[in-house]
Amino acid sequence: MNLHIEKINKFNVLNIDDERIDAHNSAELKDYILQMIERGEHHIIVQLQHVRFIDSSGLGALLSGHKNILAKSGRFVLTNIQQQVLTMFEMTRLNRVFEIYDSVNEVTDN
Amino acid sequence: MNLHIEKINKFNVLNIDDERIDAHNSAELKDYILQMIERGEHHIIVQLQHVRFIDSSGLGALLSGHKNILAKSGRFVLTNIQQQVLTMFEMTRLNRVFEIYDSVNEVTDN
Amino acid sequence: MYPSIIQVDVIIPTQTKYLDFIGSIGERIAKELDTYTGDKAALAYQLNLVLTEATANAIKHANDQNQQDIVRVSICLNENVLNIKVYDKGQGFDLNSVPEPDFDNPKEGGMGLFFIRSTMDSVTYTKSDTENVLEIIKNLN
Amino acid sequence: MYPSIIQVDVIIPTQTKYLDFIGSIGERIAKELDTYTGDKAALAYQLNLVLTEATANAIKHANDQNQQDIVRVSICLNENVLNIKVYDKGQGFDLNSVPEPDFDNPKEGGMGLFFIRSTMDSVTYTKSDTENVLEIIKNLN
Ligand SMILES: Nc1ncnc2c1ncn2[C@@H]1O[C@H](COP(=O)(O)OP(=O)(O)O)[C@@H](O)[C@H]1O
Ligand SMILES: Nc1ncnc2c1ncn2[C@@H]1O[C@H](COP(=O)(O)OP(=O)(O)O)[C@@H](O)[C@H]1O
Repeated sequence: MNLHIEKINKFNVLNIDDERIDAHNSAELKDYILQMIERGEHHIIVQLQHVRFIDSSGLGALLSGHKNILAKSGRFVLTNIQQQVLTMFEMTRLNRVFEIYDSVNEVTDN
Repeated sequence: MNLHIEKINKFNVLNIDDERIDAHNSAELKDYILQMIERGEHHIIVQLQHVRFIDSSGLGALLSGHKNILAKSGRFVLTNIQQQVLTMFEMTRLNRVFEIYDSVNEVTDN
Repeated sequence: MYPSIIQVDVIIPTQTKYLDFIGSIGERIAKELDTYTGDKAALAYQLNLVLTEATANAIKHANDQNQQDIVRVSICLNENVLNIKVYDKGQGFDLNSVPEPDFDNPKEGGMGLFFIRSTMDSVTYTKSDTENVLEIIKNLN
Repeated sequence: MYPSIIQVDVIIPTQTKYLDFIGSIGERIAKELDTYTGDKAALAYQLNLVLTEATANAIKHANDQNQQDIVRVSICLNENVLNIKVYDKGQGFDLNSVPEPDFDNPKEGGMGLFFIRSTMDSVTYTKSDTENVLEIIKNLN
């Protein structure tokens, strides 16, 4: 999976550089996020600007990160979700579960 | 076929807006060019910037324009050919037959 | 007379790296629906999704010990109906006993069939001795 | 053990508007060749081209009066070999008597088979009572 990390204030921004998250790379994404959390990174922003497609396993990987960070009283935020991808969150009502923002700045500036 | 015309000095610039020229739209392209020539437009630049793909019938349509304009002592010029498309001209040695330039300006400024 | 039909049959190895390929064929077929009046970008995504989810299930749950490890997918577009079949040679399962996700208590798994059901018009699963098939139908008008 | 194989069989109506679809499947298959060491973008173009040219010929020269007007195309990727078959039910022709284009005196037609021959490794055409087939092979190493 292609991704890169930026540190902005107290946030670790995980930029997904793949256009697609599916059963082929979602386990890797899930593990990657869990490792960040284990390292003590409890303020994570997942920046999804380049992601054109996500399937149920991709949602599952993000949900795993969300749950694990909640247990540490941290924040797990999603930003820059493309319209079709957002529909996936809406159909499963996960848009009410995740913290979702339009851009990384909106989170880090506050 | 999606295309649009610009008039620059004595040249009629035919901008191809489709990404693909194949047996589905090459007859229309050929007819369009022949109609330009019949209208007395004997200095034609075909601007191919957006064309990602051309097949043998597309080359045939351009060759038809080339031949008909030569018969009128005019100029028929191709510009902005993408790399893979240029290979098609090279394989058939049509790169030696057509006048080919990198950009429209190179033709109209001289 | 031209029959308005496209038929695409695909065989891939049971490897998740081919999900993108299968999905992209669905997405590409949506482009051919010049008469579809709905949201074509949404339909393209849905076909990509449905093929991805169904094929991922066939890969995950249906590894066949005796035969070649392949998944067979068949997509048939008829004027107004799109028919997708995903075959597996696994144990099979009872589609009707798969529950909806619990939206108040979301879990990491169990959303695949929900997406297929909610974006398509009909979903059936038929077991047989030789091969099982998940059949998905989408009406296009 | 995973067999390294992708098989795609496509049926389209004999209408040139589907050439883009057929070609794009060829282009998409090139993306799956992770082990191909050559120029992948060039190969993607060539597969698009070869499928477009062969299918255009099947549409143009091989309209079948008695049967459904369809073209059948079969693409099979095996570890190192790509095999493409384009079927027609027309009169057929003698591939070996089709001349190379006259490069010193270029003509508008007659370049299709030249492109297929010069970008692929083997091209054959087999006539039969029921169906003719143009078979194209590309070695991928
Ligand atoms: N092709 C299949 N063969 C066997 N069981 C299947 C198949 N497809 C789905 N299932 C069963 O249905 C359940 C729900 O599938 P799904 O909604 O796709 O979610 P998930 O795959 O994440 O569990 C699976 O857990 C599995 O038990
Ligand atoms: N499927 C086919 N059925 C019958 N004749 C064919 C077929 N494919 C090619 N041909 C013959 O071969 C000739 C050369 O084909 P090609 O090189 O593709 O150029 P073009 O189609 O422009 O003539 C055609 O003119 C036609 O006579």
